[in-house]
Amino acid sequence: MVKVLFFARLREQLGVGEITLEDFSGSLGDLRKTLCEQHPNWSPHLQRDDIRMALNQELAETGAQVKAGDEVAFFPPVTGG
Amino acid sequence: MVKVLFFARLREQLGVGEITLEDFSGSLGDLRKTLCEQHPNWSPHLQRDDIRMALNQELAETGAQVKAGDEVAFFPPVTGG
Amino acid sequence: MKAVDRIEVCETPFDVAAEYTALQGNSGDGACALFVGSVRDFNAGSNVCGLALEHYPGMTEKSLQRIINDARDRWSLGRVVIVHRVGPMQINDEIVFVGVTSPHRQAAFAACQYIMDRLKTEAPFWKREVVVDTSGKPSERWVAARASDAAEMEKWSAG
Amino acid sequence: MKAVDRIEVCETPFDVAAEYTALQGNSGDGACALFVGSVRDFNAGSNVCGLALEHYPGMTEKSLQRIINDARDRWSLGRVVIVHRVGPMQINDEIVFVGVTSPHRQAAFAACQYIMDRLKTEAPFWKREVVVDTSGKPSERWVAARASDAAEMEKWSAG
Repeated sequence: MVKVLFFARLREQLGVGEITLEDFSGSLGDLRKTLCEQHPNWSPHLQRDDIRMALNQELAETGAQVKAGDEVAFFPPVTGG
Repeated sequence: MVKVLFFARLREQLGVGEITLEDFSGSLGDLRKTLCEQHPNWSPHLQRDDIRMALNQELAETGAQVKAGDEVAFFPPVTGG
Repeated sequence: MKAVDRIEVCETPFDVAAEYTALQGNSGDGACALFVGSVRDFNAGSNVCGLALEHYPGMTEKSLQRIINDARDRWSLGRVVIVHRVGPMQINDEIVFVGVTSPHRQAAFAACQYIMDRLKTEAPFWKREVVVDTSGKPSERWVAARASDAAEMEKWSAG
Repeated sequence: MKAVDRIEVCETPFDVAAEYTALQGNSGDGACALFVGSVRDFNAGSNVCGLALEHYPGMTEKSLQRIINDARDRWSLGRVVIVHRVGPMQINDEIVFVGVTSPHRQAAFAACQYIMDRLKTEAPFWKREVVVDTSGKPSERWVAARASDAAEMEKWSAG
């Protein structure tokens, strides 16, 4: 099982803050593709160039490998400080 | 009359913090020369390259003209902050 | 020199004076640089009347710790404090506090600015602001990231 | 934006929290950069147990005002505060406080550092420290100016 989190504007656009994926294995990029296949209306939001990804609470790139028990997050550019 | 002030290490070396010069006219450089002629033992301290000068409480160079009523100061490099 | 980090994400107002006090204790550190960011009443052409900050609990603290660790690799630092507010806020409320002590003022200034620049571009916080239009009608919007913040980060890799 | 300067030379300890409060009031200024310099217990290879600061009354205030004016010519600043202690001091006592507010954090940081760099090289203050040698015998010495402080100033004219 992989936990997937969405934050800020992206969370509002998708209408959900957290989902779980059963039996997923592959890269972060594969995970995003899987989500867009399951939810075609997410694609324009989740596939934006500026969307950032984290794997186990560290910034990560599309090639990073996701395994069972991992926590993945998608979010727009940060605006704190 | 011109008021002349000395600060910090220079004040201690000359043994005086303030003197007045009657009837002086000329540049800051001339003033320093006059002081060294009046007090030959001041020369090694007052003529050091790192001694800075102020005219009426603004940093000034040797060419600045001094007139009656002015306040002149000599001091070592500053070390505040 | 004792290296001490304090990282706090808080939902209520924090006290700048108390955070400054938390930086004390290294008598070899003559320099202390601080930055405080507050909620402005104007942003991107609109009057702002309120703000809410969302964050990613867990990742936030890890991200700030990583930024501090990298700052310590670059400069000789004593104490480092980062406090960041989340949740709803009002105009003039303090959002962020960054404080750094060092034996040298250049290191303190550089590290404080470096921490802010990285926090702005990688710590997982998102601002949502309430703006009022000319008719006085309020609406909410997510604050857009600024290209200038990303550009600021580049100066740290140039050296 | 209201431009307000506060310059104070004081013979008794000052309160950093109160000085920070004095910087508040411009709700368009989201950024506040601060620097606090304190008496270190070690300098130029010796243990320091006390410090006294001499200054040039009158010229000091003029010099600090000129530095602030020049900073305001370079950056868009809100409030500026400089407080400098003079007279006898103890280890860890705060010597100098510089605080700057601005709509932009880069301007706040730059102006705060610029003010400190110029203060260090041209404001008429002189430090005399009490040091103890290895046998514990105390002696006094004037602190020597540092070439690195002059070098720091050069970066402001390079631009």
